[in-house]
Amino acid sequence: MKTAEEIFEILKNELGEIILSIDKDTPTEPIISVEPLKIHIVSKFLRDNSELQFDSLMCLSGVDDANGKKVKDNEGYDVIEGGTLSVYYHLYSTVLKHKITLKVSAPREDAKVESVENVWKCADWHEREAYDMIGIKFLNHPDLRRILMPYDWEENSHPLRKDFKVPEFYQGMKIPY
Amino acid sequence: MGLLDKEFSDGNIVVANVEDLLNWARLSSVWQLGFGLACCAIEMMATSASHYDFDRFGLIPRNTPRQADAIIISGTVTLKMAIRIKRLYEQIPDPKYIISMGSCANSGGPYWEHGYHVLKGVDRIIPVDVYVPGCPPRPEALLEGLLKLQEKIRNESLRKKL
Amino acid sequence: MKEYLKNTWLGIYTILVGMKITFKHLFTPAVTIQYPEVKLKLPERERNRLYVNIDDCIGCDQCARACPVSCITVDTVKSVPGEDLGTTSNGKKKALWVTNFTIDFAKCCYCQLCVFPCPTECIYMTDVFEFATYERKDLVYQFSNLSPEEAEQKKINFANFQAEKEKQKAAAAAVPKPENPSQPSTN
Amino acid sequence: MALKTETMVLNMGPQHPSTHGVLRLELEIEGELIVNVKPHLGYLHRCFEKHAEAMQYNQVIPYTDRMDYLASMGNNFGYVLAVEKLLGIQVPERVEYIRVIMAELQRIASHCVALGTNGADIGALTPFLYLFRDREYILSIIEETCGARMLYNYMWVGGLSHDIHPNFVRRTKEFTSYFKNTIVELDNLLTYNKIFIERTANIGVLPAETAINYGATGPMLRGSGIKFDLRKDDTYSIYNRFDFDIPVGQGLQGTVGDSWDRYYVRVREMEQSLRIIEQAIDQIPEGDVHSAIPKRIKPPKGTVYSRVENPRGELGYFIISDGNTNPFRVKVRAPSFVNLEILGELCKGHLIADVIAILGSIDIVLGEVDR
Repeated sequence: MKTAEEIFEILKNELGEIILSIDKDTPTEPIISVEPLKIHIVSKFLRDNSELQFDSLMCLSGVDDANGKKVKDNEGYDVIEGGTLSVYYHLYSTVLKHKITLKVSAPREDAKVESVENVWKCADWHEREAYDMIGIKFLNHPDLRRILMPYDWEENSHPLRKDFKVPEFYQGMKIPY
Repeated sequence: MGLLDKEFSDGNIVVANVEDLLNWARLSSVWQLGFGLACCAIEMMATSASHYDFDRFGLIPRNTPRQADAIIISGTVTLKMAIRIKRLYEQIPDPKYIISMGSCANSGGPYWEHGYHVLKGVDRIIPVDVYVPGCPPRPEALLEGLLKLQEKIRNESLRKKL
Repeated sequence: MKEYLKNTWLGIYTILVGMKITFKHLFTPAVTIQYPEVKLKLPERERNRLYVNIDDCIGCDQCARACPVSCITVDTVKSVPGEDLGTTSNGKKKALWVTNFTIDFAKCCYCQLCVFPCPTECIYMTDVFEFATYERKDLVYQFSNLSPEEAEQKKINFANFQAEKEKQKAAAAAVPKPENPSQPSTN
Repeated sequence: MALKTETMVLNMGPQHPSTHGVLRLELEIEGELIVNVKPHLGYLHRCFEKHAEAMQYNQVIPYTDRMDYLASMGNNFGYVLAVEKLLGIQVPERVEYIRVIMAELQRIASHCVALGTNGADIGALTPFLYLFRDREYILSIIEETCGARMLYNYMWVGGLSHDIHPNFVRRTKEFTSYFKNTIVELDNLLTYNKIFIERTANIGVLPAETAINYGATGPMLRGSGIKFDLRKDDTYSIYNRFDFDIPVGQGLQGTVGDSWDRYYVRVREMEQSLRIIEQAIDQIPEGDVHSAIPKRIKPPKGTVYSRVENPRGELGYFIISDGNTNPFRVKVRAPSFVNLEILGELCKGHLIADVIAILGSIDIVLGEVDR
């Protein structure tokens, strides 16, 4: 059983630059920020280190931070430019019973995050969902397709982005009420 | 049935319109295509189970559309599913009846406003005969919808579907 | 071979055990409710079709704002002085004509969130659940007791009153005042 | 023996009598043996997360009902706990007790459907009818209190929508004593039925290692012999006050972690739920269930991940608040979504008919898988 600060110290000592910071201001659990393209190294370390043993990934959530600039596109709709998309990893150790939250942020225009599918198998569908809903590309994912939306849904249209625009028609069916 | 009591008064001959007879046969054995979509499907299961038992009305779930007369659209129709529902509907031989069960099937229900993946009412793809309101409708409400459908079939004429 | 026979015997035996249970249930009273003839008594907190007692409605729009589905539409027109709308049963003074109070039961999710904020308790859930229809538009219920013509009349009344007020204001503004000579009233 | 034939692709669902909703499976088969299973989801994707962003905190609750529609109470419970954690509210004792009782009643009702349909898929229709009869009993108890049969919107942030009905305690007691009989009946009728055992024992064996790596939770994980229950291991609400066991799969009829074990764990879990209810029902303290409900829910900036043990496993809510009245992002970690992922692994090498048995024992609710 370790607190988030202790885990952060261990990670910082072992992995150095990859671990960016720890955010202790959140009302519940602290969040450790990690370099997006190195997350698989961190996860493997967290799983295999005998002091940590994070053997289960509780949840993986993609989030549109919507912290960019709001601009009008040529049709007059608000779109967000710049800013980041984030992925939160909630880990739990069934052996040592401690939790930790990791966060990676990638630029909105070209969000690429390394996949952790080969560390925790359950990340597979979670990552597909994050790709489908937010549009984060997971590098080295074996099968990165849409999962909830139809396969032939518009390219680059990711519903949970804050600037998502509902298309008028899908296969001849009117979508808006 | 109302149809037979009148005609039995003298003699053992039942006189009936072909129309009435056909309608009577149709309404007493509305075989439904057994498939559930969402929350309402559980209420549909509850209706078919011991407490409400819709077999009493001749409503028997069939597993293939080719043997069915009716579909109960029990739940949210999403865009992905709408294509399948249309296909299932087309496989049902005529005459076919649709009961739209619950708010979601009626008009998208709670999802009508922000549901980017929800079809706002199943009547956008297939014609609906009876709308059963409720979210989900009580089993009794579904049975009432079924009785309404039977009423509709009873008044049908051979020339055109009402 | 022995295993096979044993399994067969076990299969038959366990089925017989099950049969015994189902046989016992032959003599328990049936639970089926013979629906159209027998109707279950519903508990008093039953949440089914909403009802609006429009006489008590003050047109405050609280229910429409509480609704997660936005299936309630309330349109109101302010009354003009001289019109008496009466009071609600708990003594609140009414000041708005409710020209339109529709609930779309094809969208409603029967969550009861609209019932709690109502200050006059005029919107509540009833135990009526049998209202299946042949047409979807029949599921949109109008609770306002004003006919469309009356509602139109109220709107015109209010517009007239507003115009009258404008005129008076303009007239008041037109009278030159030494301190504040030209301040046209904008509303 | 060395004859290699082409594999065949068989489509199952979305309209299929025993897929538990609108799941589509693409089965790659070699003769009768499954080579590969490819699930296709999204046929019930109802945009919950988008809705949650557009609603106020208390308006999200009716939508949480509609995710796992067999266990609405559990869904409400998880959501309100998460928001309360974010707000830092302490709810009254009475509310805690009623919530626990409701969640446990719901767990029994949910398992009734799970077990009933599991049996019905394999061909035993009678237990389905009996279990639905008893589920109606629970629903009528809950309906008396909160007015709805399935989708309750009962638990609110900081309290409950209604106080319990005066009859509630009496009827719940009646139910607990009555339902024990049903469990015995179910055991005789289905659990130890030789045919049922033949269909489920040694089918779809899930080893403990794989289960954890895949993130399986709930009866799925416990069926594999791991004693892990959030009510005990990461306790929330007032579950630490009650005395109950965590049933695990022991491989009584086959290997540990097979379909029968998962079924068996559910049956035994119903007994434990009854135990919790029996302990809690007598201790409900007096009090007001509305006193802690905030007038306006406006949590501070921050994130929260809160999880509860739903009938299907760990239901987690990840809520990001940006200090507004609407949540900024709500992500649901649905147990069925994660549990279903293992299906491909479990089905490999089994017969086509076993897919149904395995799917029934995973007990998915598509509303939750697709949200």
